[in-house]
Amino acid sequence: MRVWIGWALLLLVLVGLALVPMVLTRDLVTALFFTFIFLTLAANYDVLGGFLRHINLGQGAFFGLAAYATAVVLTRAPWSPKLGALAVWVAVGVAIPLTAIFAALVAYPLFQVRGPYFAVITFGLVLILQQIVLNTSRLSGGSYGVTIPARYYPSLPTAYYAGLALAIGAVLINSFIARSRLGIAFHALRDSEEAAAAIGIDPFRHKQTAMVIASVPSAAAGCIFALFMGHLYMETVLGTDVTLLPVIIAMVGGSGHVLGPVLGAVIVRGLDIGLVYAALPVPNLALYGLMLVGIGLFLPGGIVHVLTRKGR
Amino acid sequence: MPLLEVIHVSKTFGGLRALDGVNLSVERGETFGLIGPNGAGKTTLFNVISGFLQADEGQVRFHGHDLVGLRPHQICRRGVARTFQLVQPFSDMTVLDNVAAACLFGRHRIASIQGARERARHLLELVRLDAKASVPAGSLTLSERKRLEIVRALATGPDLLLLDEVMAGLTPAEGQEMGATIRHMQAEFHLTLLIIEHNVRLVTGLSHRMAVLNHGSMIAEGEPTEVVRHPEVIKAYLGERRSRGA
Amino acid sequence: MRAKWFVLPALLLVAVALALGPTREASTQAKAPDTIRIGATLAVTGPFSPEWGPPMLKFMTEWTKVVNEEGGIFLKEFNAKVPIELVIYDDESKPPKSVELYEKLNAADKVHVFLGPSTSPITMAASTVAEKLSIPMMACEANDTALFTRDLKWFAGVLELGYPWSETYFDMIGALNKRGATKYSSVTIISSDRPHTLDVGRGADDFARRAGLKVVFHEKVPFGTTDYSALIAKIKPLDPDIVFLSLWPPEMIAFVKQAEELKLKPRDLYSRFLGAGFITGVSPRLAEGVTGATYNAKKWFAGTRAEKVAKRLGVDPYDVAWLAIKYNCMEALLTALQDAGTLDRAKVMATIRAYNKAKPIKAVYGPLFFSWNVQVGDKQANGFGTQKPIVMQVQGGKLQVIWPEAAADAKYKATPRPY
Amino acid sequence: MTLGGVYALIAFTLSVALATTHVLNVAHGTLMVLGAALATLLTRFMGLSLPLSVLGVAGCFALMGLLFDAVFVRPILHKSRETILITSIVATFGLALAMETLLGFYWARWVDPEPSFSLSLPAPHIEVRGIVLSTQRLLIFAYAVVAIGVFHLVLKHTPVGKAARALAQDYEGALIVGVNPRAVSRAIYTLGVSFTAISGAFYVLTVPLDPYQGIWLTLVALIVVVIGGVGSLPGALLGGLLLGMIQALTVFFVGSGWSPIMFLLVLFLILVFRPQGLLGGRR
Repeated sequence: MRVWIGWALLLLVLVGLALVPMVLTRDLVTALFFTFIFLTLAANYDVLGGFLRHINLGQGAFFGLAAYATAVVLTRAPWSPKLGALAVWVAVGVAIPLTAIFAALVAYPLFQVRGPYFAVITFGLVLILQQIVLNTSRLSGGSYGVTIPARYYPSLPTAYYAGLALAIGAVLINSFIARSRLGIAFHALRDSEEAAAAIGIDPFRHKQTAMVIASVPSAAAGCIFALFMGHLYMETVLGTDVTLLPVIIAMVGGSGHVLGPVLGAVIVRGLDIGLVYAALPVPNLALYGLMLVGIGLFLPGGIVHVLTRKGR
Repeated sequence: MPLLEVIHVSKTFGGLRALDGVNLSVERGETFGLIGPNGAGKTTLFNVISGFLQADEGQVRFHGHDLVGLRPHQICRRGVARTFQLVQPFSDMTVLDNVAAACLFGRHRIASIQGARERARHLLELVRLDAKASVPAGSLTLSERKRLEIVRALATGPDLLLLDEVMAGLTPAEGQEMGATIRHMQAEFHLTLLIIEHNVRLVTGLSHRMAVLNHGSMIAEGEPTEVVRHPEVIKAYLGERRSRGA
Repeated sequence: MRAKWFVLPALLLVAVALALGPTREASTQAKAPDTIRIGATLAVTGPFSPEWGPPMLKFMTEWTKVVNEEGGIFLKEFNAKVPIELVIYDDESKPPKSVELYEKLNAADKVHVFLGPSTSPITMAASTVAEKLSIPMMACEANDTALFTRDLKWFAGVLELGYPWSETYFDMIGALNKRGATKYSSVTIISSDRPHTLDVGRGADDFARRAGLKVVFHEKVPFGTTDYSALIAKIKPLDPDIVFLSLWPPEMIAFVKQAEELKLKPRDLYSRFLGAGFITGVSPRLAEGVTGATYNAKKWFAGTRAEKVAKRLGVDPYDVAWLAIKYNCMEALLTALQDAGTLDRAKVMATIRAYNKAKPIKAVYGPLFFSWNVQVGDKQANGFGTQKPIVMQVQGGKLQVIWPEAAADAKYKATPRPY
Repeated sequence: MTLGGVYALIAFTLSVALATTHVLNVAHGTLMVLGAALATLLTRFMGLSLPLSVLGVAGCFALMGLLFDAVFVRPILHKSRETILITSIVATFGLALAMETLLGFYWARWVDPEPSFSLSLPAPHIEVRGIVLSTQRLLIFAYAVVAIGVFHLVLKHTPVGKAARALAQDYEGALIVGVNPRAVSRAIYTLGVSFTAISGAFYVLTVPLDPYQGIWLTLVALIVVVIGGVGSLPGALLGGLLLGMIQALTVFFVGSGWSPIMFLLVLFLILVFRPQGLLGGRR
């Protein structure tokens, strides 16, 4: 019975979310669009961060790489203008596989290390991409950034639905992983890599798979974000926000649980958006920070784990 | 042709020679006991055979094929399974899934999770852990963890099972029980066993043949009863005792 | 995973949707609105805020009061003076946040026109909102060329592009050299790797040559560089007369302090920004004699609202480096509204676009108009303004405008470095 | 190069805390900025001399360290390693955001419209055979050496220090032997937070800070920690010096634009070929 109520509510939410652009004002639709982008990143972060317990500060690298690839194809490829609206699809078609291949390749150096070292080396990956962007001005525009021609901009509802689809996709991927043999392998690897190898699980290949899986929705999110913002600056698509916010969202919600990133996104972004409406005399960021302190200390390990009383 | 051949394997850590030209061969179907004082290089030898360490020189042959250069999961899939001296259960997973994982990814690579769990349940009965199937492995007692460790290795479908001090830390009664379980398993699955044990008495009772390792070198090999009477072996064990006392 | 955990986010989202949903309403406008609503975001907090934050907010709020004390601005359409209302949000220095907030300014606050945010990156994001919603946006402190080469229809900014930033300064050096007051011949340019500072650096390179100087060293440093000791060691043997710093405040302060440590002694040290923060940052002793850019001139401010606001807030306009930009920008927007005589957005924008050299806005610093279809590099630039920095020098611990002579408080004083 | 010493110090305080309590303090850099702010306030606006204001900073931040320990470390110390890590990242990230925003906002309102923290020390230069040595840098270097020395002595020769090292080497083992992690964490945070804040005060003698640079400084410190190896004092020292040296050499011989790339390449190479850090013992 209760399961059915759950599914019914889920359906209700999905229908509600589908109706949002018709019901809510543009600012809220925009805010939700950004929420979906960050939710996608957070859910993707959790493939490594939750299932494999590798704190990955490099999720933004895939996002930024795909964003730049999209922009570069649309602005620099001589054949792009001839394709019309199709060019966007070509650009996305280049950006996503490129990012997936990149993810597969960087897995080789990145997975040489574990623990805090992994967090730092993945952060280093973002820093390296930043430097590459800054030092290839002919392609990427360097610190000037790149402008995507206005004819390619999606309308707000289009962006919204694309974001929604991505976020749902990313969460579904996680829930699929959790139920599949891949999930069992990840779980085994996270508990003991040695023992996992001893029962025939290839540690590297599985981690690499995780990284590639996690890179695809993030890459797609990067593409939409690039098209929506219209102009890419290195700091906007490869900056600290893109690097840290998904991690915080996943951790606030509960890393390692399918619903963790969802709850985290609702709470973190809800705070962010809600505080603007509250119009308090104290800077919003300060209150936002203090609330994160509260969440961190009073709901340790993430809200999902406290709710399901599985807190470790 | 022996099932496992270790040919002149050496391994050095820093300046320490952990294995020094070790030769060993294990015949199909036998139980081979490997004893030696602490630090003799027993676990290092296991790590070399199972691919966790690369030997500096020498060969490891299994079914006549060289294992050197293969990584642990590849060796597992060829039919060599091992346990760890310090047991390493997947502590957040259920006992059942610990074993099911081995069924999924071991040599037989059962395709469906459902099928793997069924097989795992059957195997758990064998070591009397079926009642604990749905608890997290982290909450088991030491003796239960040791049994889980063995059954998980078994679930990968090996020809050769390497047991690393599976009786250490158990009470004498538990040790006896473990011995019985091992014998039973060997008979049912036609296993070849290579056992490391610190406790000489227990392993003597189980083994068909035995060898003694000291300071990385093989000092004796043969019938269990002969081996334990070998003067070098006595010296090695007594010497160890003396140095401990000092 | 139990189904009930779908319920929580679901309920939250539905609640948010219900609470915020029915804010849409049809508006029919016939009589004069109570206020003219102008919307803006400002980097009150976050990394850009040390230059733009709280003092600017105070200034803008107080300015609104002053305007309204005069009854607001006259709109011909209603044949009445209408007070203004400035709605400002904190964009926390984040471009995506400003996109959300400008959408909110339109949707929830129903503003009539937009004032631009602070800095180019945020303006870049915000301007797309203006374009999508067809709302005129008057940009203030943003002059990244890329902003103006996107063929935006609803966007204009008061600043001249970053490139001619140093034109006035090198005019001055040229004039002083001609008079024989100085004998500067070599320049070293350091620019930080950000669009604006790179533009300024590129411009300095050209304007220095035009003034007959030799550029002996020109280096781009990564944004955020704070250790210049190796770079200074490299510059020192060249002994340039002028060190031209196109850097950001913390970088600049670090450079000046480290120049002392390593005894780099240029005859003139030019800083892209000068304000109270710079003087206290490097200490008055090291700041003495440093020249730099400002948009402020007290002579210009005399009798304006800016002077009134500054007096009320008790601030020296020279202390807040970029105050004049915001001021001119807000005033330009009011003038455009007044000249349009209506709140009809298309007409307001048409008015903004119609200003030209012959018929400009009379800003305190001179004529303000917006340039359209100007070839810049391989692109067409549209909508950039005319405001350009002038030259200031720290003299006796105080900031003094020294060039152009019409706005100057004092004369250039060649000051040896105090070490 | 001399700044390498300061990098080493802030990296080491971060690393000791991480190794002994598993708390990753994202607000570490922000505390350093806060120290610089307080020192600036005391000297520039209250007219105290540099040594006095350093003492003031030390006192205030020792208290701050106690408070930090009580609020952020103690309540989670008994939890599992992973929960501690995640909890501390979320909570201290929030703390860093809140602190930097409040500092930036109110400093601009009450103290100085353009917040930048920097101290100056009009001191003579020492010139040895044409090489100019800045006394400020010498002072910073001397401070780093002394502070690292103090840390070293505390860790080597006091009971708390020994306990801390035991925790860092084998957490569970140390607990079984009866090491009290609460006493250790109190000592580590009191000492660590005050040294971090003082480092901020010395750092701004040459390089100014603004309120929003804290999280970035934490990340730099983390990189230095990783280069050297978690929990290793000589490692942090080597990491810090290496960071300073690579920057200086690349700027001088190649060009400023290349210095971050060079540095990142070194980081990558070290991590890939020596994953435990240059001087880290265990993985």
